[in-house]
Amino acid sequence: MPENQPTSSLSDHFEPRIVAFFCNWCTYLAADLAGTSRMKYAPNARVIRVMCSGRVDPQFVLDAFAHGADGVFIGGCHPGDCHYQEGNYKALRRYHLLKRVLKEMGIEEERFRLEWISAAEGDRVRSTINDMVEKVRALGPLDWGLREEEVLAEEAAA
Amino acid sequence: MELRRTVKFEADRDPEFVRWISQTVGGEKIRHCLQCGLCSGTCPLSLYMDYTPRRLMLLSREGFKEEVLGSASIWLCTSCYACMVECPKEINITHVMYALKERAIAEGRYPKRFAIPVMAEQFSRMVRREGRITESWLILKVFLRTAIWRLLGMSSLGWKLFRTGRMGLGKERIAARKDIAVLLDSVATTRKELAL
Amino acid sequence: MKYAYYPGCSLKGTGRAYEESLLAMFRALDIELEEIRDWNCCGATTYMSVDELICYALAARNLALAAREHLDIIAPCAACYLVLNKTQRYIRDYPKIKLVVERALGQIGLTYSEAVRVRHPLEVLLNDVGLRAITERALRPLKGLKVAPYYGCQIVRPYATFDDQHNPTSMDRVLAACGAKIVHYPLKTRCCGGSQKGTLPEIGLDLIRYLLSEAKKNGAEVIATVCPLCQFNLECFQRECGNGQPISMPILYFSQLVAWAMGAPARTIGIQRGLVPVESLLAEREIAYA
Amino acid sequence: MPEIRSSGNGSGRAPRRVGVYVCHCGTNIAGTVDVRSVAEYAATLPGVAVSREYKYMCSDPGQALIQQDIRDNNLECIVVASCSPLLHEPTFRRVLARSGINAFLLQMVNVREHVSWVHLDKKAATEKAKDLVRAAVRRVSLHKPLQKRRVPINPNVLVVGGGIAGIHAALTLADAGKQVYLVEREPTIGGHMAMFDKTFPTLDCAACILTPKMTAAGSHKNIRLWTYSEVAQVEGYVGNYKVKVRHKPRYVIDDLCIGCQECIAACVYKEGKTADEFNLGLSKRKPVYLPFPQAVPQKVVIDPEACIEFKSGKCKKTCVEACGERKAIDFHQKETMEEIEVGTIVLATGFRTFDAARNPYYGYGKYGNVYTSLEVERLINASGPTNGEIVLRDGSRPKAVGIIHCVGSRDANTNRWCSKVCCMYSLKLAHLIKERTGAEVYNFYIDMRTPGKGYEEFYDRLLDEGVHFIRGRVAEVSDWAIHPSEEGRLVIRAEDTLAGFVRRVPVDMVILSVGLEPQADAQEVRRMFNISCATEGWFLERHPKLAPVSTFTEGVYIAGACQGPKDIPDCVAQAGAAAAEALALIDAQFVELEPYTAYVLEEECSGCKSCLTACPYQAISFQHEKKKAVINEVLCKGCGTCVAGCPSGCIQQNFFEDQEIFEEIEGVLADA
Repeated sequence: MPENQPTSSLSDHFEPRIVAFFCNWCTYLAADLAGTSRMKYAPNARVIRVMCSGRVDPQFVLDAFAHGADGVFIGGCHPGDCHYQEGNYKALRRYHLLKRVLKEMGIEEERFRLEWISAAEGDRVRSTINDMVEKVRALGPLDWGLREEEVLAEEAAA
Repeated sequence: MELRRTVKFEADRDPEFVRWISQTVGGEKIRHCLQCGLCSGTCPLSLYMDYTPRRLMLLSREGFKEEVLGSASIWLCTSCYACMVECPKEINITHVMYALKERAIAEGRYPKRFAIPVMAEQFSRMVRREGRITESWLILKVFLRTAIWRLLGMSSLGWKLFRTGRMGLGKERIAARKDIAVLLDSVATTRKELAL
Repeated sequence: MKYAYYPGCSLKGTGRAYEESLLAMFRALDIELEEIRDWNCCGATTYMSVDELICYALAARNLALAAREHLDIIAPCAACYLVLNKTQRYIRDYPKIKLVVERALGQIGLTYSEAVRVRHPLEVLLNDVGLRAITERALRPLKGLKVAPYYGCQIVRPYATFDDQHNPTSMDRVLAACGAKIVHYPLKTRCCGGSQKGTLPEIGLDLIRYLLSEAKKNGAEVIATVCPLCQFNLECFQRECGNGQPISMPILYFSQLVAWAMGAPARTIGIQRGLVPVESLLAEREIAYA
Repeated sequence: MPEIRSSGNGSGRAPRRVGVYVCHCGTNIAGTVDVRSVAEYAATLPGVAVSREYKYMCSDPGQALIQQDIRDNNLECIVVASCSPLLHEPTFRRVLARSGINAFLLQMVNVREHVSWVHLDKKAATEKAKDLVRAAVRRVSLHKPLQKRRVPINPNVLVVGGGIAGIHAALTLADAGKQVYLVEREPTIGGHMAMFDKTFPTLDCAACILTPKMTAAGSHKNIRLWTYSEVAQVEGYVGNYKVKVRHKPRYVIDDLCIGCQECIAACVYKEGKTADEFNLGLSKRKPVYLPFPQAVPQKVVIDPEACIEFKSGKCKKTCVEACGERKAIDFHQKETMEEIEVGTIVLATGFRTFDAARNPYYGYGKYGNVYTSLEVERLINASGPTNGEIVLRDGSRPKAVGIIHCVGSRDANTNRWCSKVCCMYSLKLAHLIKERTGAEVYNFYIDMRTPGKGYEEFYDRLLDEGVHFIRGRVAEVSDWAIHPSEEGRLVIRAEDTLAGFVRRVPVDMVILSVGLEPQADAQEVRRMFNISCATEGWFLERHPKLAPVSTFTEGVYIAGACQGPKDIPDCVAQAGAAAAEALALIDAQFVELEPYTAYVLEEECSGCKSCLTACPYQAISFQHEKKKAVINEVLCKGCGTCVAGCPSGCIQQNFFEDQEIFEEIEGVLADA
């Protein structure tokens, strides 16, 4: 099958900025594995290490969007594999709630993603980041602050 | 007996050929070949080949274009796909064979009067003209261009088929023959544009 | 039930008996086949070796024609069946092929659709009709006729779309449901040489000889096939194969056997088109029916 | 609109004096990231007092450099941009500690695994590195001084799996005076090795070297041997695991059975009727049986599936008579659970062999005389179904034998990996067959892999013995004869890739050298012990080179073929290593845990109790008098789920405080 190439310097116009929260026990290790096996992927993601995907507070995500992130990506252990038994389920529940909130705020769902990636799945880090970068690039910049004003303006008008 | 000096120089290799074969549809994994020979072992025709499928994979991957395109083996492949389903490295050998035939024909690199390429030519020509194949005519044309004498041997069979209504001289053709022409031209132009 | 029907070139020529019996068989099962209007050659394996891209475009035209009718395609010829399947897969897997094909079809006012399903009559018999229904309709059972089921290559390779790659049994089950006795046939998926018989006679002959003698050895009275080219190869060179006295082995399409079992008159299903007489074998079973 | 935390450096106070160190890691980082410009950029960031780049930060001079700066520029916290924190965070923490500042005032930036190794575009990679460094600088000045927690280590060890690896690990630990629980699921220990006849390349008999170790393990004063038992549940953490073990009913009372086997002789079944598991179904056994003569423990088992008493309750019970006064047989025995406490765990759960039926073209299960290599091990074994006679199903001796390598190995359609041991055991079988039957032996191989002490020499010996070696993966085994010499025999078809043509070799017996696979229940097991599996399902080591027997769960070690295909010497070596790792932990008596625990800001806690259910470890309790939640630091594992869940934001996590993470988020996003 056709290889999915690193999409870094593909287009020079808009480079999406992705903030990624990776679980210390699986996805962060997977990202390390991608490194040790020299896989190549888009340089748009900035990884922040947390001990468990369950540690990711919805406010982290909002804060990221508010400060110019075009996408947020949470990586946790596969269901049943959580190093802390069930943190990833908590993460999943919060993810779904937050997704709705973001929708109402007019943030496209491709911009917010939760993936289960085990320590052995370096290649999924590669493919997921590449895929997300492409999708977000297609959507264009978020500049949420601006949208906020729009929302307020609308409210005022109403 | 005659003694021949055999040595291969790096200059004999054609890097372009390697690049081409490993990018052609189905050939993506050819570099993974570990030369296990499962393809040759399972191939019903390998017994008759000058280079077994395994060796063709090797020679292609190394870029010995002359040997590959000059080999009779690529014309022996019947597309039975036995090699492809068992290949431990998921190389689409049958498709590699197609690609090699295509290249050989494109470069006019095949034994003249050798029935298979002639057959391929005639076949495609007939499809282009009529949109369908009429077996009787196809066979006729092929033999006329390769081995007329065999027609005599076949005549009794031909007669039987004729009698049982399985062969006639009526031609199968479709109404939208123009469409076929347009279709093929379009493919040709797109191919040029994208340099496929 | 209704399906789009893609005969392919051979079923209009050397394989006429296949078409006749297939239509009879489905008629007996109250299934309607609507021949795709103005279909064209799928390109077969031969065109593949001249120009693969063109081959995909040719096949795609037929898919697009059927898509307009929103019907599944029944493709009886093994080669057509594979080419149509393969075209769908490659259009799905290779963006560049998709592009080429979609453009080309656009030029002639057609649009490609993934929706249409390409199906083999055997698979339709098993999944849409069902063995019980077949047995119920088989009012003239084959009463233990010893059949070697020969699948050949292209309906099980490279894609095992509906049957086991190494030991397919769909035809075994369908014919057994019609009362036939299936004999052990280890070569059921071994290549018959395809067009090699025409192009490299000696080699083609070797492969054919193996297939025939193995069937004989295992006590088959008939070989059943699903492919016009296999049928042609196995039937037409039996004299050359048997060194000295010719091997005499009727080669029938599975659909001829099924249709016959469902009571279709021999002449309507191309029995008379065979080069090796099978009438006597069938006659033995006729009596009970009459 | 939800409230968005203010940006700027957290608490608002002036940033601490930060030192930034960017590592070249030779060319590993410097090759893709412009380290100089990263260091120069860092120097411009608020709070940064010193910023340097150096070839190898982790080297002694590199470490010295940091210590020096800390002293000279009285730095308060450090940022190191180098490799993954999982590799060198401990190293640099020690540097801080040595320099007299708290080890946790360090922030690592992963610019190797996450940047230089995964990007091609130098410009983009350098930009990314700068972003990450900026974030780290902003975050590090919020780090609080922390102390690691010390918890005592329970000196008892659990070893799971009684194969050669498990036995060796157990004996090593027991000899060191530790209490060991050895749990084996089968009725006897010994594992696969007990099934072999000889071992390569020395050809010493497996039983002769294994049985002494088995009996030693069975009788060692420090080993509690539990066969026919399985681990049911694991709780706790390093040094303090609580393990539940399930004892399956043997219907024979361990302490009373002396292994005289009179019951077996007396059984109403004169002949065995049940397929003998140990002989892979090549022979039959009775309902009451001993897996094999040298089984340890020497205690019989009753198979309720086969025993008449269990089926009808109407058996004469001649076995009970035979047992007489000892009264060892108990038809009413029930499954029992036992709970133990251990500090460390060694997993040696082994492998299973590839199911040859998955390669239908080799005719396994279709042709009687196609065997797997393991079945042949039993045929050759003197205590096997044929007492060591190598014979075909009809009892006759094979004149020609074909050995097919790589069955279920190196194949994208089944298993991609090389199973490592097959080449050598195939050579061994070839030798034994030639020696005992004089048959022609053909080896069909893809690549002959004999790396190991005396292995290549053994291969050489086989060549000298006149064994055939044909390089080619076999395409088909069939009974389809096209030559008189092939009639009534099995024909192996393969290309002789070195000769360059296809060969058909008629033989009487085919041996499929099946590869090694992870155990069927590897996934459940790894979940129970909270460790990871590599994609193929082998247990994942902490580091492929530097921590091959450790896992990502402290105190859980892996040994033998459960980690990947291995031969006996490698298994034993690894078992020793795992035992040593466990001992090191035990003898330290204490283990230090990361202080990433959560704590409650009492004054802000509204007492809503929602955190109580959030914690999977029941570490949070409610103080009724104060109406506040409180977290037990010992029980808390530091996942931070409660922190993210607390509605009033009054729970914080050490080293991962909300404000620190906000700083990092805003740091990576703040425009350079």
